[in-house]
Amino acid sequence: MKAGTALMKLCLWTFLILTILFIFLPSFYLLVISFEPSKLERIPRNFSEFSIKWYIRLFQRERLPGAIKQSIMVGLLTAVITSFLSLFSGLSYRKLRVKSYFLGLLIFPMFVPGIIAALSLSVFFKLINIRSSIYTVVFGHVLYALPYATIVTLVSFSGLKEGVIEAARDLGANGFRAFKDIIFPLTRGGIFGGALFGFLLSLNEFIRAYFLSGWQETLSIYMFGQMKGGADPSIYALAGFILSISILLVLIAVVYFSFIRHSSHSMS
Amino acid sequence: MKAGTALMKLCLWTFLILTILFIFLPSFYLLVISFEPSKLERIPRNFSEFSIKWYIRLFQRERLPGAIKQSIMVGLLTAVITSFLSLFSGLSYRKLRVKSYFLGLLIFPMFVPGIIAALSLSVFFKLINIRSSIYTVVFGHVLYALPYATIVTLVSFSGLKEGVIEAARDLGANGFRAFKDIIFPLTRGGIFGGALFGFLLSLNEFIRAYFLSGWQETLSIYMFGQMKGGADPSIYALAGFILSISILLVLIAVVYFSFIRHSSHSMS
Amino acid sequence: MQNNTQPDIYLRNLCKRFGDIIAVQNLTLEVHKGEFLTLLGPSGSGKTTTLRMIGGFEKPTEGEIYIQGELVNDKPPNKRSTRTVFQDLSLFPHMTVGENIGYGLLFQGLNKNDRKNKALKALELVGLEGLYKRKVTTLSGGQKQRVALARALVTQPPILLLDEPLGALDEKLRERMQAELKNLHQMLGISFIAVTHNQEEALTMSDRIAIINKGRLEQVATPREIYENPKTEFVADFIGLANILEGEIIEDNTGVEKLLSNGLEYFIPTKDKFNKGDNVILMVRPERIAIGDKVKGYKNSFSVTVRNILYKGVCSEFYISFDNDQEMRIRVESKSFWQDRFTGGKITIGWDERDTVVLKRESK
Amino acid sequence: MQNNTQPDIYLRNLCKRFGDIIAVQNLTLEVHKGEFLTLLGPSGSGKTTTLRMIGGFEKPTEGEIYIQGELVNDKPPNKRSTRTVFQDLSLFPHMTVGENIGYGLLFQGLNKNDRKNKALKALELVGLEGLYKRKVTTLSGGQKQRVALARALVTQPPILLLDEPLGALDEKLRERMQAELKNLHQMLGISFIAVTHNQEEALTMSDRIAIINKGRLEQVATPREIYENPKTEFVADFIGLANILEGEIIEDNTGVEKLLSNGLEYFIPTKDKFNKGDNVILMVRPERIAIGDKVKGYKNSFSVTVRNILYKGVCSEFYISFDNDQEMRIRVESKSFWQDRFTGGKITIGWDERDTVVLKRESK
Repeated sequence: MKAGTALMKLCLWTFLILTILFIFLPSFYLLVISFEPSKLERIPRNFSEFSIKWYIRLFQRERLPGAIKQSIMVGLLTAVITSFLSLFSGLSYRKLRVKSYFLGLLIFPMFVPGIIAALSLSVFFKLINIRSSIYTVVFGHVLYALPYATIVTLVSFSGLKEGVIEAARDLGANGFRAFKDIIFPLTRGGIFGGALFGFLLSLNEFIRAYFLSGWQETLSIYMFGQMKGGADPSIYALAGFILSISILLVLIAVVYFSFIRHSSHSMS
Repeated sequence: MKAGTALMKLCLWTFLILTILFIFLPSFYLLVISFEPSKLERIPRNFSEFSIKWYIRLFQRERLPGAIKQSIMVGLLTAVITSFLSLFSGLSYRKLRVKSYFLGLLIFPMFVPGIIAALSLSVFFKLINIRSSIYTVVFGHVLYALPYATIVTLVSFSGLKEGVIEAARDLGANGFRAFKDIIFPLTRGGIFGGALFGFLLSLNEFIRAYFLSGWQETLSIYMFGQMKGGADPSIYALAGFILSISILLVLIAVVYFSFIRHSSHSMS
Repeated sequence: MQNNTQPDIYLRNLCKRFGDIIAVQNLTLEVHKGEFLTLLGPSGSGKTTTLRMIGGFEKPTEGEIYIQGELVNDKPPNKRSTRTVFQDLSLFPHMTVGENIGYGLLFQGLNKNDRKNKALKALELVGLEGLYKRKVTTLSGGQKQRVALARALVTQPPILLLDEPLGALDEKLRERMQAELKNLHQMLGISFIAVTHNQEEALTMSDRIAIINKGRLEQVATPREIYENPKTEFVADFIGLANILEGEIIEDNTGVEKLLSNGLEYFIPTKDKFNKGDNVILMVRPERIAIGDKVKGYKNSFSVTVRNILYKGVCSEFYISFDNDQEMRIRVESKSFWQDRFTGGKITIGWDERDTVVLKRESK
Repeated sequence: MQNNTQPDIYLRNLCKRFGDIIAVQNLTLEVHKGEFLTLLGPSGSGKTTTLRMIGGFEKPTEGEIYIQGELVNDKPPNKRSTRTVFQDLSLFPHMTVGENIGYGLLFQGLNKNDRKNKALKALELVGLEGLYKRKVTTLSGGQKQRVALARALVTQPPILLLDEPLGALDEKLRERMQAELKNLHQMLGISFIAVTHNQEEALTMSDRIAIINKGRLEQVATPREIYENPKTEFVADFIGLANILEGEIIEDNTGVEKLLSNGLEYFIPTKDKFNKGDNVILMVRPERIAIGDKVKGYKNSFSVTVRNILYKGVCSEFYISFDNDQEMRIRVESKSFWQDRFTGGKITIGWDERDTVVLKRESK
């Protein structure tokens, strides 16, 4: 029996470590390769083979800064709009009786393939005579990010006890003050988390941007173009650069959420 | 004061309805247009203008059935592998102390742009000499779907009380029996939910499939090719077809989850 | 309309339904100025719903709520002159003790200094000097309880509502807080309306107790009246321990009154007016039954068998049975009796017929 | 090694630390065969941790656990001959009543028919005939409680562990279940080890009580012994109500013994051997203090002021103060006294010096 439990533990841990390797190995290999893409066929043997020339070349490109700027613009707009909408969804959800149907309506876009979403939006925009621009991309991205942001927001709202709102009302606060003083401060984590999701999902999205952007190039579109051409190895440097930023953001998010978790723990 | 509350309620409901319109209008317009794409410039006026000829033409295509078959194969494999991995993650998570770091590691792929993930995997496969096939696509899709599936699984595990497992052990069950008799039946909803996520995310994914599939065409790749060419209006029929399936799946998911919610409610 | 006899709270034919479920039914109740009234009942009896309707957190389905003479059915909580101490306290977890207590003062048009001074005084009132800047999340259960009290009291409400105010505290602390609450009530002179399912708490703290069962008001009276003269079978059984016999009146009120139950005859007080043949219940408290020598002089006196004796510290509880198998519990000082000496044996018990309550049987 | 005097459970120098927190400290305790032993202590005292170590859900940091003579430190719960009734019951929500009860029988090599018969018998034992096929989620609190009991008992364990078994029930139901548990224990003749924070429950149900405070064993004895002869100040104060005076012995044990506290002299029982000048505490229970005429003959007799009287139904509680401002509580029959007659006035109180407990002062 003891041997059985130990075996099961071993199994679990092996799976866990393999899973984590499986998640990280390709990314880290790419990071390594980005310093010397010419050595693609084998693992670099020592540091002298590393080179940062591809990184330097990267930032001498003409179209790249524009694409990065577009992506950030679209990402920020998406984040702001998404977090507002998901906040309102969170507020409505509290009052609603048919919660699971409402949730079903809200998460519907998660189940629509990106290409179909892109197609239906571009057709729709044509119908109401709106020309492609970064704003149509933002529209597409909000539609894409909203379910995820809403779920994050709803999770933080689920930790909000009706009692504290009633207490505020009891002490003389009207609906708005109760929101400002109590609801918002206590769900801030989820609302900002939703915004972060919006930003990241927008930044990483390709297919909707591709069909909705018109002539405006986002980072994803730029990279897609570069990779299809298969021309310049500085694409690896760009990938390594973005990967580093992703890792940094995840670290920040983990620390932030473990802080939230911690402080909400000490609440109960 | 009463007027203020009423105003706020009105605001909330307006936002809610607008949000839901915003989510559904484009999709439904696409569904309508799919019956008569030649009328793209305006809303169909009456049913006589509708036509299903594009739907019929759709299934006379040569490459389409193959692409659908590939997509379903990839989706099913992804679903099975993803739900197994996320089940193990869920089991390990229970035992872990550094929960938020573990979670951070697991959801890392959510923050990696699809293009970068595709690039790093294709480079990685080249390194270990694996040729592109639907299995490399499955690998990429598991990596993509795992964070989402894991979150769904963890949510269902969070409803699992340590006490019932201890009770089973106390009554004579070893670790495996406790899993089989207690843990699995009580988290089944989340595990199947994770599988559903894996399947849907895989079905809808384009960019990883594009770079990892070699000569095997999935539905997304087929559609991307068709749309870029801009040739045949039966693409709208295909989109309408897929959209109908998505709506159906969402309905099933909502009913299923509201059932789970209901039965778990009556538990407490 | 303002006069001294006007009740602070007047509930008239109050009803509350949630869908098919009737939570409160036709409840009429007055709370006098400065009174400590407790709503007491089993869980699910509608007592909390009633308190929440007074506070403004639930809307009555029917009936009216008057607070200090004013109809408030449609007023939100922030427009009522009640303050609530919630069952789970509902402190604001993101604020300090001072911010929690000061929150209600924000809506009274005071400047920052006045607010702080008032909050400090309220802290002193509940015995928490020096905790003004502490995070509420770092307080102990008893301290949180006091902060919730201070937060409600600092705004000087004429009526304080308390929803199971001591439910979360452990035995020793609860008892201390009971005394403190009662003192606070006497000091402030405002009306307290509390909800509890704990009878001892209700008996100890209240001026009057309203017993609620299945959404209906069973009796409202002083603790002594409730305990010694319950008006319904439910009240008799719910409050304290009660030995209840069912029987029939066998002598009418012309002479001595007697009750026949399952073959045995019991004397009952003549003040109760029943007629021969009435179906009644007789209630006698375990602590009013004497045993051994003390029985002398009581008309009700029986020889019974001791089934079991439970030692309870303060007292011992005898489980006895009559010759007709009717069972009773008796409480006696634990000092003078010993388990092994009595169990299984015969003893004499008895009680003064004036210590019994006789009620008409309720049709079930 | 199997013999009649071997304890069912033997804990030797048991310690449990969670990181820096010491939950259980050097605890040594024997549970006799067939005994009902209750671990009683305030929340956080380590009583539940101790029970969980016996059940196999926590590993001791130090010390040994013997169950029926066998060292079980490293055995998982399913290899121990204990069964547990959990605080939150932990019924399997996806199973019927019958499946819940039959679950433990799956591991005893019985066929389907035997399992069903045993489960049905266990249901009968706890008075739930006919609920075999019900979903456990549809049961009331008391029924769930009984199913949890039946599930643990059906496997006929020699030792039953109960973690706050009645914590979730309301007052009336809890009292009934206390009696039922005690009956069940007597009927089955197996060892029961219960954890509770409710003193009345412990006094009523247990053969012996182990008082635990801050992870240490304070005293283990019969309920009567614990209540009437507490061995430490903590036990005296924790169990029941206690009036505690601090003072100094002023006559040594050659003649009559006296204690001086804050200017007043009190007689103490001569059986306690203290020396002149010892710092001691004196404890007297509120219900052992007499008032009025009944004081006659007691050496300890004082004129005191009544500060407050609380009506508690069963009794009335007098808050009194001595001339030196020392305060005490007294419990008297509520029948004979009236709030308005006494409050603020002087009365005479007194007690038999044999009703006091004198303990050496603990250095704090």
